[in-house]
Amino acid sequence: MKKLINAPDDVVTEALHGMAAAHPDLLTVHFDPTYVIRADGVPDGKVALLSGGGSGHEPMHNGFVGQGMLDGACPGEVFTSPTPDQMQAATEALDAGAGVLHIVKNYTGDVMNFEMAAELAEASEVEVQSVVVNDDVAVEDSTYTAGRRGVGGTVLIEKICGAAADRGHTLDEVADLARRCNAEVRSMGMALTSCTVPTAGEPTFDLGEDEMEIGIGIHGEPGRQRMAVEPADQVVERLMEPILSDLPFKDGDDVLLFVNSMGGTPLIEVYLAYRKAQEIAEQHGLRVVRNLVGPYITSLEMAGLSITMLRMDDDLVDLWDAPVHTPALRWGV
Amino acid sequence: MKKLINAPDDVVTEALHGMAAAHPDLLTVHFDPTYVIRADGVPDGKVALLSGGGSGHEPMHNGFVGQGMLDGACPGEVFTSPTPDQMQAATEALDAGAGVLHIVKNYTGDVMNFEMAAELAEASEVEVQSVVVNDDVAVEDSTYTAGRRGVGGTVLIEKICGAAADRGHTLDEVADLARRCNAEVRSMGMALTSCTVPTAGEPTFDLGEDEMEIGIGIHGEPGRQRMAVEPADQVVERLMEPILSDLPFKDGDDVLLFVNSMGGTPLIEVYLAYRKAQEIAEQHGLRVVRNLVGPYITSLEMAGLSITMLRMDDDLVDLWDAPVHTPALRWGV
Amino acid sequence: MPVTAADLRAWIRAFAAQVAEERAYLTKLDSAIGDGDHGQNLNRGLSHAAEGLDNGNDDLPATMKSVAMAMISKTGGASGPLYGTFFMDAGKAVGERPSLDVAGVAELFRAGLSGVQRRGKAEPGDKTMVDALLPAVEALETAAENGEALPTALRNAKAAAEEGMKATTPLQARKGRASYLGERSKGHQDPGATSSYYLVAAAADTFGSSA
Amino acid sequence: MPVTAADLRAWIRAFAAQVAEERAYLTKLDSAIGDGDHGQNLNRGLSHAAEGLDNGNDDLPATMKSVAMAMISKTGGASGPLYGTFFMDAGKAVGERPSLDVAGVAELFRAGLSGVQRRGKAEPGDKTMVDALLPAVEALETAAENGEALPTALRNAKAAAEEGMKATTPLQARKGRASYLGERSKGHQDPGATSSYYLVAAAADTFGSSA
Ligand SMILES: Nc1ncnc2c1ncn2[C@@H]1O[C@H](COP(=O)(O)OP(=O)(O)O)[C@@H](O)[C@H]1O
Ligand SMILES: Nc1ncnc2c1ncn2[C@@H]1O[C@H](COP(=O)(O)OP(=O)(O)O)[C@@H](O)[C@H]1O
Ligand SMILES: [Mg+2]
Ligand SMILES: [Mg+2]
Ligand SMILES: [Mg+2]
Ligand SMILES: [Mg+2]
Repeated sequence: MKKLINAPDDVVTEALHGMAAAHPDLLTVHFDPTYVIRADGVPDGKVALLSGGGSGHEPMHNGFVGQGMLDGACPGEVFTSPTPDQMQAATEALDAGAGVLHIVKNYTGDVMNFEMAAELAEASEVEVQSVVVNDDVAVEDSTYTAGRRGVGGTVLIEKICGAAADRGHTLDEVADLARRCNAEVRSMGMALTSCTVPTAGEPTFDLGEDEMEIGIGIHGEPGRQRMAVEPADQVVERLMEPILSDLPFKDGDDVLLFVNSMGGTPLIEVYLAYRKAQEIAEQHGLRVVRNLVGPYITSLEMAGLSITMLRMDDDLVDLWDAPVHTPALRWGV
Repeated sequence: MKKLINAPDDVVTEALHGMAAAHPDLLTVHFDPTYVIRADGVPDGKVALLSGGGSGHEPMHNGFVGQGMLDGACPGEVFTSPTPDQMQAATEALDAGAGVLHIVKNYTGDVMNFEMAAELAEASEVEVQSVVVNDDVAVEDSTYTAGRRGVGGTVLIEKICGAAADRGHTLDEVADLARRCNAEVRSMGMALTSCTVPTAGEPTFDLGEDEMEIGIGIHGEPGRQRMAVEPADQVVERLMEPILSDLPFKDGDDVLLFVNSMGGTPLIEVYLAYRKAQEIAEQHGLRVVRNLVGPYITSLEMAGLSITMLRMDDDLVDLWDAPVHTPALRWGV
Repeated sequence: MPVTAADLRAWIRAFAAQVAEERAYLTKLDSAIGDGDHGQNLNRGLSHAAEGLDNGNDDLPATMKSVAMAMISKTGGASGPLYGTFFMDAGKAVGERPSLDVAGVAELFRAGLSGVQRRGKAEPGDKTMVDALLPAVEALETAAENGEALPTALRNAKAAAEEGMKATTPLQARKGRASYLGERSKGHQDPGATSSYYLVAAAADTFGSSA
Repeated sequence: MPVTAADLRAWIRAFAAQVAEERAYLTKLDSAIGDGDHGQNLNRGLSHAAEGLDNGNDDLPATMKSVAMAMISKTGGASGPLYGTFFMDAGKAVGERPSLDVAGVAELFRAGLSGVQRRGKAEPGDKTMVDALLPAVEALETAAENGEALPTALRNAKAAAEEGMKATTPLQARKGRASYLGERSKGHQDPGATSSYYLVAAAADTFGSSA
């Protein structure tokens, strides 16, 4: 294992100290229990947005805390859901009288821990709603699985709902918006290499020099298919096809196209893939009205790519364009 | 070699098509000769900033084209200086009557190609000044070398000079500012893994599972020392020490601290390293008044880190804070 | 001899020690069909739980609650809420009794298992910790009905849990992260079923010997 | 027989063919002490240069200029401007002559070398292409003084370039990217000196045989 770390058990804490040091104007990091909240406080009467999940997906979620996106985030250990006490403390710290929306990625651990946190919130009288994001078409959505994972769509939902909360929408409205976006977004990912969890010290899975995994998650979970490496254009086709057909996206739809690096894949390759993804979307009759290109929801140093498409309407475009000021996404401010 | 590419010879062109597709509002990409210029055109009478160099360092330089930073960039093949005809065409396209500043990283190829372009510009009557950036303390600056390489400092100089040009400074003033910044900035990098040039197909150098290279450049050039991997904090000390002592930075100095991923190192590790870098800077009596954390000047998928420190004054802080709107850096807009 | 709060503490310590020892193995199992953190997760939760026992009192439900809270707040992942709920519900079930006989131990495990199922909605055969816990609970209940002594009851439970754990190998996962793999989850032993076997085994080794 | 524009074209084609064949080898040499692109760079420039020769005329300087422009605009890196300047200055030196004798060929190479040195400021012993070119130029000049025939002159030049190329191995680089390595640049043959040897060898193989 080759990483720029000290003790494997200290990775998350030390990285959080780094974030706190780098962005004191944007973030305040609390320890024990660990959570990150915006430094400027939640405006009175604004619905607060809280997300969280295992670490190792940076910049998600801590990097999306700030004005116009998340108000707080609970980082767990690497690839390990945070715990209810973190969520509970963050929820109480964030409530500005209008309630707190929990944005949860659909993983058994995340869902159960947020569920317990919501139970604790009931006792504390903070109004909480939870939205579960499950946009990963690589997983069959059936009773035979834990259901689809929450992946790239989470980033888009956090941005869009952050804007809605900023505009004074109520907790119910923001929660509805999150669910509406979740219904309109689909993702699919692949990996060229595995990642290595620092405390495990070894790659989560082994891939031959000529192999790739299609349909991976963001925790180094193996994917749904292992196969020979293909040229990038074919890989992009493999990711786009199930996305397009699942919703399905229709001729004439407006979309936001998000091509994401899993961490180890450099930007030159992400743009190369974006080129093909947009081409396919356009061939399909879609209009790519907005896009996002880069490492936003990663899996440590894993080399690979995910593609996310969200069907847009004028409202969503307007919310997407609204000002945002976080360590990882910033415009209009 | 595992990469998300098609034919190795098409990597640069296809990635540029991706950039053009993703950022039509910001960039216009010309081919044959290849150059990237801001989509909104250079305001009349504004000094234009042009940089360029081999590709493989994304987002540098194309990702820094837009308002308040570069007006144009000439991308070469991967790790290969672009050619004078590209620079010449871009220079002519950019001149808005106030001349064009060439920002050149100090590599033999870049310097000679930009030199030839400047010779061509003389014939065409566009006023051109060239500034050579050489901030890499890993290289001895002596007649026994090609001189220090231009690395992380380039990003900071492009931002700061872009702001000055935006404020209407003359070509001479902007060139002077660039030279002044260059005199006040120092960088040092290291690698945990090599990168692989697509057309070469094999890693440029081999590093054992327990080895790292200290003092690497951004082209997979081996560094000045190969040694056993150390904990991140020690690695950061190894990078900071020569930076601090070279200028030297003095007790009470204000600085901008830039911790950069070489591409394959994920953000969690970059923040972890930032924590230590800022700690060392502060122990040295420095005040970190601004920072930049993330992958901004990379070396394909190389895992590693570079640290850059620029001594700041109020003017530089003000220019740093000025609005910028490019694919990779954006604020105030 | 019936099971006291001191025995419960010994049980948790033994479970924690076993997980600490097998941490790498549990993580390896989780790397194959999950995300490679089960050993770390449980070890983190249990070492905190074991620490919390040092200032332990002789109150059974309080002991169980302190373990539950440590598991919930320090483990994370799927196993944190599941084991946390196990101990929470187990503690509630044993109520204010000063000690437990075989039937009491069976009740404890049944309540814990019900908690796991309430929280995680897994059925037997879904390739989860339930597949190790359920056979153990059934063995304990049978032993209680038959009036077996505690050591025998727990020996049976341990054997049943081990068998249940091993029987997860050919199963296709239908819950948790391993379910994403579909068919490819077959042929690997479930990490959670493995740690649940350790939980039962630790009870057998501590209550069994103290009895 | 003196060297004509047709011979120059054959020379460039032979040089291009050799570089295409040894592309991976040149890149491997460049990976050791540079950035692993010398083979690609030269191959890109020379294949364009060779293409441009197809609509060639019989004008010596025009031929050289078209090669120079292709090298400058298609090669990139350090070698693009260096070889570009070589051909540019070589073309100027041969002027409007219809063909070249031994002295003319020596002048061509001397002018090219001077261009390389003007552009790159390298001295002999800096571990660059100069180290292969200079001995070749000197061999040609000696041959011209001694009134040797063209094949002999070029054979000598080729042998001298080869020796110069090999002699770069123990040197510490003082110019170009390899100089960053300091002491560690020793023990590797310089890629640019290697391609410059091919340049001389191609002349020997084409002008030599045409003579
Ligand atoms: N719904 C569930 N019900 C019961 N047990 C489950 C459930 N989901 C997962 N598990 C158990 O949790 C184990 C994984 O735990 P762990 O690795 O700590 O969590 P995570 O999957 O969040 O990384 C699995 O091996 C399985 O036995
Ligand atoms: N200043 C110089 N003068 C002469 N030759 C040089 C000089 N700098 C570099 N070279 C030659 O260029 C070669 C490298 O060329 P190439 O790999 O194409 O360019 P780059 O170093 O830009 O990647 C070196 O092996 C060396 O022979
Ligand atoms: Mg986990
Ligand atoms: Mg090069
Ligand atoms: Mg796990
Ligand atoms: Mg090179």
